[in-house]
Amino acid sequence: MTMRVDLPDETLAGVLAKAFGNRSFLIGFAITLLVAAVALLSFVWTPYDVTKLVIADKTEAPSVAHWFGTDHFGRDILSMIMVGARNSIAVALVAVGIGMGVGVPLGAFAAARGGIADEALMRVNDLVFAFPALLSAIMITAIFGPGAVNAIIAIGIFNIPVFARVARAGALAIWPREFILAARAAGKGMTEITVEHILPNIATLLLVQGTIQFALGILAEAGLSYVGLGAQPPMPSWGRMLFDAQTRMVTAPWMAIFPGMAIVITVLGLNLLGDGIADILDPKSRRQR
Amino acid sequence: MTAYLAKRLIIAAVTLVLASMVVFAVMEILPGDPARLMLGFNASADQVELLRNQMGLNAPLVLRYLHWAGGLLSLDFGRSYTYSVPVVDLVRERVVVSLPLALIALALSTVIAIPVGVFSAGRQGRAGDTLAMGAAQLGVAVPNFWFALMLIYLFAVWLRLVPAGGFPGWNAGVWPALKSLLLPAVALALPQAAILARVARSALIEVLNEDYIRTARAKGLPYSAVLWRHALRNAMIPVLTILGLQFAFLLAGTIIIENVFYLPGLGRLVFQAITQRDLIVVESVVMLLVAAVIAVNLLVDFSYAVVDPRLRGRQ
Amino acid sequence: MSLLEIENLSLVIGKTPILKDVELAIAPGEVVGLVGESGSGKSMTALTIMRLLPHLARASGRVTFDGIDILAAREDQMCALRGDDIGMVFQEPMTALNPVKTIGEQVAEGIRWHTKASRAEAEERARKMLDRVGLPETKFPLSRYPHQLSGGQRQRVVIAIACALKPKLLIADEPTTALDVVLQAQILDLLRDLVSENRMGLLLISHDLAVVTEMSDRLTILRSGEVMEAGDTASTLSAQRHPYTRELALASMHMPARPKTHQAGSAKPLLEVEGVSRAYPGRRVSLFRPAQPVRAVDDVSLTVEPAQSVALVGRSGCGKSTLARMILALDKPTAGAIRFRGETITGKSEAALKPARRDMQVVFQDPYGSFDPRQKVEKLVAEPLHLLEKQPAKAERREMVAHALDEVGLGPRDMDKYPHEFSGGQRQRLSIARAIITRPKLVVADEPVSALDVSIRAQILDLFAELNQKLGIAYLFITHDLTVARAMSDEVLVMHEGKIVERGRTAEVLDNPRSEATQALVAAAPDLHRAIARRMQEQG
Amino acid sequence: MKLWKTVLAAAVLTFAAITSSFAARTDLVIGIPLEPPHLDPTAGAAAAIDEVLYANVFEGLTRIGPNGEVLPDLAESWSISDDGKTYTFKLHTGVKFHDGSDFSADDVKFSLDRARADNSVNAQKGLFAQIDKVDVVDPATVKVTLKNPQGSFLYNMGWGDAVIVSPKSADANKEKPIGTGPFKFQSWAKGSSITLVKADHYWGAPVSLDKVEFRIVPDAAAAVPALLSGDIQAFPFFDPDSVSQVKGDPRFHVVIGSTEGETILSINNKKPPFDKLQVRQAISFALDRKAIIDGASAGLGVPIGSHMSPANKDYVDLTGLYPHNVDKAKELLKEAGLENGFKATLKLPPPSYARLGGEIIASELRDVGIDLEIVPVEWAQWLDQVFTKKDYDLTIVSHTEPNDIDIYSRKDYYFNYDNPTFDKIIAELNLTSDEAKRKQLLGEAQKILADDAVVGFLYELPKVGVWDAKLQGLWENAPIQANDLTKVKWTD
Repeated sequence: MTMRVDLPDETLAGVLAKAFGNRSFLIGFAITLLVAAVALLSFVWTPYDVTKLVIADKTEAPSVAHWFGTDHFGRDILSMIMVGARNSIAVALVAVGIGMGVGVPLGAFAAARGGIADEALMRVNDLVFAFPALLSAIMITAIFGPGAVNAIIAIGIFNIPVFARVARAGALAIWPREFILAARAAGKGMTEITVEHILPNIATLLLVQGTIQFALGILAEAGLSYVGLGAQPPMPSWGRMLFDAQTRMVTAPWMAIFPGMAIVITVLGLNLLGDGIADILDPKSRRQR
Repeated sequence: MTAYLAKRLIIAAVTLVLASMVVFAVMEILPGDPARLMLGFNASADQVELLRNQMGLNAPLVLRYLHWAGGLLSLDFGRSYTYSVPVVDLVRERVVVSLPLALIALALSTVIAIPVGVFSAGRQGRAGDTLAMGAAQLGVAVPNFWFALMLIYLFAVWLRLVPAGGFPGWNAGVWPALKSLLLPAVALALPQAAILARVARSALIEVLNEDYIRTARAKGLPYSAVLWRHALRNAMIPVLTILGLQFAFLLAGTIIIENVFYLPGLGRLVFQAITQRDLIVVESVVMLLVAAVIAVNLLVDFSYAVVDPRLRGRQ
Repeated sequence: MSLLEIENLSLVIGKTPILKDVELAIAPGEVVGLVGESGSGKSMTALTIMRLLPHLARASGRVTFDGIDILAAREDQMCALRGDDIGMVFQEPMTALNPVKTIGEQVAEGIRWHTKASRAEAEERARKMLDRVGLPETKFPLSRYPHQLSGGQRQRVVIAIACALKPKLLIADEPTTALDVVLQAQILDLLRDLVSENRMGLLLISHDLAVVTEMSDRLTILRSGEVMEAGDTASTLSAQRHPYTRELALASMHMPARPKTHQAGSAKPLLEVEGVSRAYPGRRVSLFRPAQPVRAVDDVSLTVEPAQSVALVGRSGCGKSTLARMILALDKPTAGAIRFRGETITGKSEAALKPARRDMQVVFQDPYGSFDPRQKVEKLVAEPLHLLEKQPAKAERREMVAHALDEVGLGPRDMDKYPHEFSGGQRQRLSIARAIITRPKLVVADEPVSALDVSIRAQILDLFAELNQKLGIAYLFITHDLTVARAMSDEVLVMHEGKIVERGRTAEVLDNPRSEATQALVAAAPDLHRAIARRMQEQG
Repeated sequence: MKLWKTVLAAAVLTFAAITSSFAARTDLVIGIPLEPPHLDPTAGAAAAIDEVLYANVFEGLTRIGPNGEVLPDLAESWSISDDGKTYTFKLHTGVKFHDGSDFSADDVKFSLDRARADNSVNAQKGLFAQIDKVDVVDPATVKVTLKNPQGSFLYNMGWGDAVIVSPKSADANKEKPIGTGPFKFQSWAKGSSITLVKADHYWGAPVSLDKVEFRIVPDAAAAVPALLSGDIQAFPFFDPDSVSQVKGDPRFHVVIGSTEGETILSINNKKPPFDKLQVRQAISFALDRKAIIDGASAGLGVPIGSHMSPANKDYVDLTGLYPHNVDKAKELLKEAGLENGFKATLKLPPPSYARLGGEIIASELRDVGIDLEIVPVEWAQWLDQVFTKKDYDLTIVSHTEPNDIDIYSRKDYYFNYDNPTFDKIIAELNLTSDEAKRKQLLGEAQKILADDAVVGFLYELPKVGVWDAKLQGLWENAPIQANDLTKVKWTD
């Protein structure tokens, strides 16, 4: 499969105008902003203290005092979701950072060098892709012990080949372009061309993939936390909240419904944002999942 | 054709060997002494040492790898530390749950996704498309385990239509067995179907913009005939790629889903084995899953060649 | 009575007007040419007749085909017309065929659809049709896939599909633009024969005045969606009543002024290419036999002297561009040596190449692909300054860029724009500005005008000529277009299948070609003068 | 919503009709939380083995009853010599193993000798330590001679580890257990379920169930829906935390019983700063047992103040020693020179009492300045790191063995507790058979542990059983971990 990279013919004003006309982008942007704002707000204010257990108030249904009800330790679910957003964002963001930080240089290097370096990278990629990511994440956390940091590493490792592949495919599509030949004729070396021409031109591609991996990271973190291998108490996390909720579905379904909705909405927002960015900047680039 | 297939085959084999080394190395650094686990806490150091020798745990690393890898090739996976039965027997019992589950889920997601993708691509930008793709966006965002929980409470607890979990075994009859795989398969399939539908749609839209679609239209074929006869097959390549990736995803998904539905499948076996430090089971099952992923990817590569004559080379 | 009659056709896509009051008529058996530069609405006119317009397009006016009101017809009526009564041939043969279906299937499909013939019958007809378009079954069985055919062969398949049911009207939209001149001549011959055999009407759409003149009885000239002039081909072009017609005709035959011609052997060679070859690993046919390498360039030697303009011509795939890349040290020869100003440049490191690169720059074909869309003009044009020993300061650099822009006819304010804000011709000027900013001795130009419309092409050729005259820059001009070679070069090199087959003074070689390859090229090359003359003659 | 449900349910009524049967039930699916590693109760300590096989497939000379009493089993009766050293067992006749072979005194001798042999893999060899010799008097009579009189001998013979096996099948019992009980083993789908069916020729009172499936459901989350949907009809050991999900549902019978499980916050007594008495006492003051029981055990469970079940006749109530008192705890920490608090880890094994209790305890200790990092571990890791290597600060675990206060005197036990005074009391206790004296010694032992705040004593683990209201005869308490199905039947 070849990747087509269409280079945009747009000014900033034009991009903004398109952005405001793009429904996916607007909704996605609004949701993402909301989640980020809630996460930031939770640093300074939450309706209740989430570290304080009030056993006497446990599993109370949603009410005026507790909009989303309380959990099995009497903590306010809304407050937990707010603080949990922090965890989800942090884990996914750092994991994307790891994936981009390592994967993009690798992919760009392989595309620039070609030959054995490229072949080796592709084989390592094949190898990593042969391991179902979640299975490996479970193994990694089982080796190093559960916890947010290890979850980040486990998720981040699997982002590396994704970004390496996208960067490589994108770069390979740019390298034969005439402006690269012109740059080479102007005596620019591999590194200079990669930094000056390749990376800026695959930035959109990476941005779009970044939002996808961000969303997948949130899902993966939730999955790991759900099997007890993600963030550990007292740090609230959405997956963990679902884990706690699953044994109480009959008497306290709100414990499962609200954190689940938080995940769905956040992931939805990020995916819409990614779709929107792709539509606005790179209408024909094929998105890979 | 042969050159293409041979290259894919060699790559798959190399990947498999590398993967086996990785699995073996990882198992080596996992904490927990299987001999001590088998004997329990009251056992003396001597007893543990004796068992370690019996189990061959004291042999040099390379020898142990070769012995293990050789065993894998002859379907001799060793004996489970916790169950003390041959791993191959355990695996055989589990495969008949996991494989049908993954296949049903894959079939379900394909059967849902392709028509939705075609429907949407044919109505690009119209209300039906927006609605279908909105639903797909939602489907992509739903964590499958949460979806599974909701399904259980809706269909098993509330409506009591299907079992909440467990697997009666194929001996109990095909229908009861299938029935207990139904909810897990749906839980696995729907989020995947959402992804696949999106891919199918965008692949189709891309293909529909190709020149040869115009050629076909200029022949006098109506739009629907062009869509099914010309566009779909060309759009199959990205769809196949995603299907291949999804198989790996479904396999991993079974780990959580089998736990939610307490199905005695490979996913749960490996999860339990990880927690029980039953290394021999872990490495065997992980290898098996990895081999399955590699095999499926190889199959996808081969099917590219079936779909796309360009890969078959000059005849 | 006309077969096709277009009256007052206007077309709007979204809010953009595309066509305005277009009038056109084709009688049975008549060949009508539709000429115009890019964006003039030629293709949209064709798609309107086929009713294959994009979703947002709205057409008004009247299009009558064989008594049927096309714009008002139901979709199923249109399906019955398309492929049966109206056939269409497209520009891009490489992508016009479905890659996953055999050519037999694709030709037979339309036959089966319209005639309800059995599979065997349809295949039999497809076989005959393919045979007719020059793809006999013995060499090209029905089971071939498109990727197993060359571009010219594919275009024949497309023609077979379009003509399989002997339509009353054939629409050919730039059917030969993607092909080289020799193939173009063959395809045009085929079309001409098919049309006369079956008494089809043909609407031939082209940007090339010479092609249209050679082929069509009448022509219609379109500009920005409006008909400029229409009428009998010979009289329209000889009279050139409309100024736009004259402009087009002049541009097509434009020869830039080059008062100072170069005298061969007057100086030490600037560039020497000696026995250079480039082989690529071939496709493995069998697992057990090593692949035969493909020699794209085969033992080529040439020299370019200072201020000399040399044209390198040849059919597509003859190895011209590969040779250019090796000269530019962007690709390594597998054998032979390239010397620039007496120094060998093959196998040198990037650092060691710097001085040579400074004196040797490049202009590419595609004015859209040769600029990084993320950078501003200042940075783009200044890129080769990187090669200077001493890096200029920012102000100095702006100065140099401004000067270079001035030389190519652009203003200093253009420095802060992005490439997409320029038209194709302006971009090619930018490309030239970039090439001359280091004051090189040699510029390698790889098909620098073949993507441009004729009027723009004339201006760019003038610019090239002027710089050669003014700055004494030597050119290696790579082109498939003999008109360009004739206009631009002192000497011409003819390349065929990786080898140089002929070399000499441009006029001498092109007027009296000696090698078979050159003769074929010259014979196939469309020539407006010649075509008009022939038309006049035919009509007496 | 209601209507919608009715419509949906009605639409599929046909399915329900096909799949459900209205015949009187003789089958039962029991949920068990852990899968047995194998099926030989004489070769493993895992409680899960007994939960499936004890009293159902295997029988011993004696057996333990629903309330912890010793009952005759394969031994019809017995007599004890005056010196208390010789036990003569009169065996039932006409007993057959499931493989068809006859049961006789030879099998008893074989089983006991096998269990106490040097190469024995019996997990509880201590049960047989006092046996001097076993003699077959006649096919229906066995004489066991002890080295020293042992008050608990008959009780010991009732343990699952002391069941009688046949020499012919003993070695294969791990995979295919052959016993003399009312049920015989049918199949084991690893990781999924173990199925027993009614034995053909049972010597004792006939059982009413034909087929019993033990389904392994490790997840409490899966247990609730399985119960609610009727897939599994009984969970004799139900997760207390989930009991609220089924409580009040008339379809189910919820039984809260007692266990021998002292749930404690174990402390590594040798690891600073836990080697300081004030620190351990501060922890004890910081604990709010009521909150812990409410939060981790659905309010079920009796608080304890030392290592003894409140149901035990020798129990001393010491719960008043360390009332919940944050100020006192902080004061003690200050005395220990840790007024700024400190950091430590809390390793938590999988059961919900530990995972949930751990979160609550971490929160409570945070209130007095002790910052705990929660480290969830699987059983295997817990056994390896905590129990064997003693690499831990704090952990939560329930010690379910009965009468196990002596663990605090064991050298190298994972508490790292070393108190010669306590050791002396335990040594004396082992040689004492006088009830009053024993009571006094046990009381002292409990007091010492409480005073030393060796561990944080939390509560006695409740035994929560949930089963179909139409099911009768399951044990309400858990004197030992077993699911005795001999009296179980369906009523209508």
